[in-house]
Amino acid sequence: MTSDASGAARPLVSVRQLQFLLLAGLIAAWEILPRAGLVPPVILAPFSATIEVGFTSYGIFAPALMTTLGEIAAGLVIAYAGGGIIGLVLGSVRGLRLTLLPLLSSAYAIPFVVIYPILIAWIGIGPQSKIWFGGMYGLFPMALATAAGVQLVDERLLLAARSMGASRRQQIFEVMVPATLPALVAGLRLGGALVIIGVVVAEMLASTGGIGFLITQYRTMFQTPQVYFGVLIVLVLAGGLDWMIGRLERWATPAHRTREAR
Amino acid sequence: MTASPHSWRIRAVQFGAVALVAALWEFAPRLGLADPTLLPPFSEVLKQLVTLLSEGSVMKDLAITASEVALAFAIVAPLGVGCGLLLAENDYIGRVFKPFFYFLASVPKSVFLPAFILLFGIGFGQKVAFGVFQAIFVLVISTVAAVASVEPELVKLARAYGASRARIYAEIYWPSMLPFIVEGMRLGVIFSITGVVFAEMAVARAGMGARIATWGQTFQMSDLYAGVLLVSLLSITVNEALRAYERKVGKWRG
Amino acid sequence: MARLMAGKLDAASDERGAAGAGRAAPMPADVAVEHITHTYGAGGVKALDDVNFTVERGRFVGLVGPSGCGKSSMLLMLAGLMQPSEGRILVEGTLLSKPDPERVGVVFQEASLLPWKTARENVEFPLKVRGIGKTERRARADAFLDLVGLSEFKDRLPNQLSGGMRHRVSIARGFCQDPHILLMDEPFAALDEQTRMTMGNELLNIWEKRRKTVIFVTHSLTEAVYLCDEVVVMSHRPGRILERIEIDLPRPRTYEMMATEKFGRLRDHIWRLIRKD
Amino acid sequence: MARLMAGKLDAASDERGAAGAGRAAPMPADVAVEHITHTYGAGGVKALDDVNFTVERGRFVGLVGPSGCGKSSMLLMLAGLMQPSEGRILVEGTLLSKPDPERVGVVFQEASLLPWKTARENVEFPLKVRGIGKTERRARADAFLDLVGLSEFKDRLPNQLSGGMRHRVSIARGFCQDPHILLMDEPFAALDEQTRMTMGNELLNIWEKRRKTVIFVTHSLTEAVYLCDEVVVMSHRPGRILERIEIDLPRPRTYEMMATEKFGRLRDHIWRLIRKD
Amino acid sequence: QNPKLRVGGTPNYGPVLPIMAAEKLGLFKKAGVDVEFSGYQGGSASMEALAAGEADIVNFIPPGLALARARGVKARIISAGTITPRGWWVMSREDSSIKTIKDLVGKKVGTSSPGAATDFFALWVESQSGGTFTRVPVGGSGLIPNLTAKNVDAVVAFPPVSYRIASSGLGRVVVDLGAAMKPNVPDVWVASDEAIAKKPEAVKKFLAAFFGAVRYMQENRAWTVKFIDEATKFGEAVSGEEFDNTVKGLSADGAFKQEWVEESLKLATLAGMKELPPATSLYTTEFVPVTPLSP
Ligand SMILES: Nc1ncnc2c1ncn2[C@@H]1O[C@H](COP(=O)(O)OP(=O)(O)OP(=O)(O)O)[C@@H](O)[C@H]1O
Ligand SMILES: Nc1ncnc2c1ncn2[C@@H]1O[C@H](COP(=O)(O)OP(=O)(O)OP(=O)(O)O)[C@@H](O)[C@H]1O
Ligand SMILES: [Mg+2]
Ligand SMILES: [Mg+2]
Repeated sequence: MTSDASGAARPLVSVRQLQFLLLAGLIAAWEILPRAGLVPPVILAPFSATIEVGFTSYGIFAPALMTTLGEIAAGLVIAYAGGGIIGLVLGSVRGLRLTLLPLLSSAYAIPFVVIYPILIAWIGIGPQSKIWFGGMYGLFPMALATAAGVQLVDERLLLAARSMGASRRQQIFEVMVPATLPALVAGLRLGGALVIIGVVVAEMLASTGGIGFLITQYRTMFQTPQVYFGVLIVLVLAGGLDWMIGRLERWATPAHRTREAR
Repeated sequence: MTASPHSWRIRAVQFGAVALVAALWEFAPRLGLADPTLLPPFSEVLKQLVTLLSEGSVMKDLAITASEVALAFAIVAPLGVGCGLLLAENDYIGRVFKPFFYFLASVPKSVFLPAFILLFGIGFGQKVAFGVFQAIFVLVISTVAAVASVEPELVKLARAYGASRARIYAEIYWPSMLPFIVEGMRLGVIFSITGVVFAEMAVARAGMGARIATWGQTFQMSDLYAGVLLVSLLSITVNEALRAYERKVGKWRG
Repeated sequence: MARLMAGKLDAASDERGAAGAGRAAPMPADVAVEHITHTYGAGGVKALDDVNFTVERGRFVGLVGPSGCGKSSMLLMLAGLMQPSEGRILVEGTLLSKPDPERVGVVFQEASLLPWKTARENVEFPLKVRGIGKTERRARADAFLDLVGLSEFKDRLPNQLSGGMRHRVSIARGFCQDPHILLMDEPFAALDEQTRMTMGNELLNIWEKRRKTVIFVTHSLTEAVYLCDEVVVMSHRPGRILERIEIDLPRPRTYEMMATEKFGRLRDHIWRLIRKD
Repeated sequence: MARLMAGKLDAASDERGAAGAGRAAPMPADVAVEHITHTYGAGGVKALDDVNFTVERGRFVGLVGPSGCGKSSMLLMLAGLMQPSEGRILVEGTLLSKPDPERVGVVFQEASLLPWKTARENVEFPLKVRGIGKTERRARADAFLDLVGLSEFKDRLPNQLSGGMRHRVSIARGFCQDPHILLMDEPFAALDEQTRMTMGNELLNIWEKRRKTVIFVTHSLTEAVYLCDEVVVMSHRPGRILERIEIDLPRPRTYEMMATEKFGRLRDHIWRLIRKD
Repeated sequence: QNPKLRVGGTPNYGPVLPIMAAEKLGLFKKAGVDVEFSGYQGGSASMEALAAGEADIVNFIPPGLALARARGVKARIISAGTITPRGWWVMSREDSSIKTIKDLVGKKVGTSSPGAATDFFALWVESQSGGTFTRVPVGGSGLIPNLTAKNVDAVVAFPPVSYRIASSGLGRVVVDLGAAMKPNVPDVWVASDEAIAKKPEAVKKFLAAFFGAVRYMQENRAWTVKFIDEATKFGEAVSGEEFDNTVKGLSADGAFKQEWVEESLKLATLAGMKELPPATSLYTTEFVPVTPLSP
């Protein structure tokens, strides 16, 4: 399958060009739709107004960004470390996989975000509640993706490693992690995305600071350009995280999985 | 591997774990470990749940939410997997669009609710559309990862037998990707439910989300927990169905 | 058992068999390999170097050579699964740009079974792909599973089979595909001598009855001489053709022939060719 | 090349070799298999049925039998990778409940290489697991890769190697692991006759120099007789032991011995045992 | 075929309840208008729907409307809902040392979300307290939990949450905004300019039915308490409070004065809004006073 793709004729526009065009189109639509009155300005603010607000409200957004960034960073640690370990262990130990994994994913099915304002009665309204909420929101997908990936590991390779005396740790890092890399990366992506969402939504629902707080505040006050500037910041955060994951992915992808090898 | 002799033990352990949580929930407020006004004992919530179930109007709301979720999932499952396949298989399209998907995945979808109201109104369609929007990213990311784990040797084999693209997807990709896709779908269901409920909470004429929002606002805790429990049961049911399917089809993994 | 099966297998129609009747008359080239050179990756290993040979319709041709000399690569190209860096391959007179399973079938060096399918489903797979109905393909798969001695293991998954059993499933699958030209990459390497002999004879059987062209990679020179009309000997990497040796032993072949001087001479000749290289 | 290597390989210390000096005196049982019966899954296939045998320290023992008779299963249990349904296995006098790579090493029937590691990294792996430093393990891995004729392919990934090459990497890895008891499951099946001979001699070399106990599964009876002190012949599934045949040919073995009458007689005896079964 | 109106408000919020009562009393049918009610979680959500053309009339607060109009939402006040924020109380825990407005200085006061009505009132209270305090948005459903869990020292509660807190002994009133504030219109009925222009008759019929229900409710305590209890399941006590405070305080004919609107708009100034539109641009008196329809 992959081999015919490489044989295809060179596309008319390069990937970068097309991405640029799309982005330009998107921004143009973003600018024109509200300006032309096709979309009410309380629903979508023109792009230029959004950017302008970003510059003028720099002093408000910068500290909020720092708050949010810190919360996300801490949330990522919880999600990645906790989720990765839980996923690897639950995925590789059959008994646990059969008993606990279903419970774990069922637990995730409870829409905690719906009762978040009540949850914070217990975990408090400070940054720690955002960190925990975001962390747990991202932990589950990370764990589930990792556990699913572990099932894709070739049993024979684990057998070979065990016969050579690989410890549990070595089995994980030498066999399971490389073998489950696509799954792990997906876990990092999903988990990371949900940590960001968890933190920002938590801020939106109940907090005194952070990008999410600003988004809600500006939204209830109909200051749409500010709302979209907040969204833009979240997009940039997401982009940054994705860039890092991409780097990590390229660095860690075993050569046999690269396109050329196929 | 099949209905193994261990399965009853697994069930027992799971049942035990659930019972433990229920017991904790029951006794924490009763023993003063948790504030009973914030966390009514489990039995009270259960009682409330039974009351709700006997109320026609709540059942109607539940039915509405369930049908919104069902439709959203019926749309998003093939759509998400299809997009994921396209992104993973077509190098060009993948390189162009993957970043867009990856970025949008991390944006809290609720900020787009007004746009959804503009595009789809405030009725059934908007809930479905928002449910789709919430879930599609998870599915796409899972599918892209699942494709990466398909054994190229087996694809080569199928090609040697002249298998069409569709056939290769059905016979090689699907079984290989299954644990991953099913995991993605499970998350997908959960996110469509969250999406639908969230959209209903913001604005609705009916639906469990609207109920839950009102119960929350007016501090009707037993109703609120019962409602959340009801929605959770809905998604756990779908979850278990998917899991059963995966177990059945994925037996070969042992 | 083999005799019993042969009847069943005949049931499936075969125009080719009917058409090419006499074996004696020289047949048109079924496979023509012209100036094939193949290098893996940019500036990577040169696996094959200007390889040329033709295989006439209905011939049983062996391909032998040291490990890593490019035999499997050659088969991949013959099956249309890989394009050569240089040169071209004609199959039945036409250029092969993609796999054509009705004409060319492969039994891969590794059993390559689909782990989620039972032995039977694996054997059925090429037929399923071709859109053949459930009952017919099941009947054919079962016949060939019998042939390779796995009737008891039809419903087992590959990971519940032994190494040799997996390869036998793969052989059955190749037979079941029933192409004009069958490419086999060390199909019997994982089998004990007894099973290997039986399988070899079954293969000859199918080949004779259904007038197939077979290209057969093997490491066993005895097997090569016993089975083939001609043995192509390849050199060390990058693979070139050292010699094509006509095996002019009468058909049908018998075990007793192995003890003949001629057999020994042919075997020895190939052995020396490879050793010298 | 082999001679050259032997020196290097000796460099690694080996108490066992120093301890067990004379080969003539009967050695204590290194491996004792007692009443092993194994059934896969509940009510599934019975793979082995009351198997008993012992292997003395330093012996080279062959294990032959029809495809699917339980040879690989036996090796898995000897390596502590699978627990038998009934019976017990003693290795160097103690019960083996989990893999002990210093004592028992396995070369699997399938090459089982880690696809993301180069040939060298794969060979190094057992040493890495044991915590041996980078330079030392690299030197040892390189020596063994030379030995199997893959010095040019050290930095290749498994999917860039031919089938036979992959198996050679796997053999090198087994050698590199350097256990007291080496279990080998058809290690040479994917190799051409020439390479197979060389590898066989290298194996004998290592075995003699470093006083290993080897249990060697093969389908080639010639190979079995050529290499082994004793051949254990197993029956059709469920595997039972048909006979244990002492190969009382002198050491070192030479190619010429293959032509002797005694060699032929031994080979024939085994062949008949298997055929009859 | 009756004209259709899409009406929105927060479900179970006292001033919105007459819509359900009118439905129950068959007043909309009698007036000849089809009313389709949607529940919104907050005022601004309903305003967004109005801007998107998905709602015709919503219940909202004047300062919010001022902000929305400044952002181009074409909508106007058509009638008053309540005069002075009755039932809007700043409350602290029963055992708390906070007893007067002055005690709030330096404390944490919970509101539902930034920019919501609770937030505006908190700002007003802060301006009267002689000092400053921290406003903490905890979500509408988080007001009681966070007060109980001591995450905040006081909350700005709206009816009927305020009655629930009081009747269940979870807290007591520190400031009764209904008594403390000058007359203003804490909630009003807002219609889109389009609805005003294109279906004034329907709007009129809606208001007639709505205020008919208000009058009927105000005159029939027993019926109303039972009705509230059935609709909201708050229990007799809270429903009674709801009647005595909220329902009794509802405007009987929707009429309002410009000063009241201006008084409300001051809240927007407190929130930092600089260029307020003149109060006159925010309303139309075309529909008031309403002649209520009797069931
Ligand atoms: N994981 C498994 N589950 C169920 N049955 C199995 C499993 N592994 C092996 N078997 C069965 O056990 C028997 C012995 O298998 P084993 O792999 O030990 O044979 P073998 O002697 O190594 O054969 P070969 O020479 O073909 O490799 C076979 O009949 C096989 O079907
Ligand atoms: N995907 C690949 N990428 C790079 N090199 C490859 C690849 N596949 C094979 N090679 C190289 O091409 C040469 C020929 O390989 P091939 O598999 O055709 O050998 P072979 O004759 O089948 O050997 P064997 O008998 O060991 O199976 C080898 O040197 C191998 O290293
Ligand atoms: Mg090969
Ligand atoms: Mg085996």
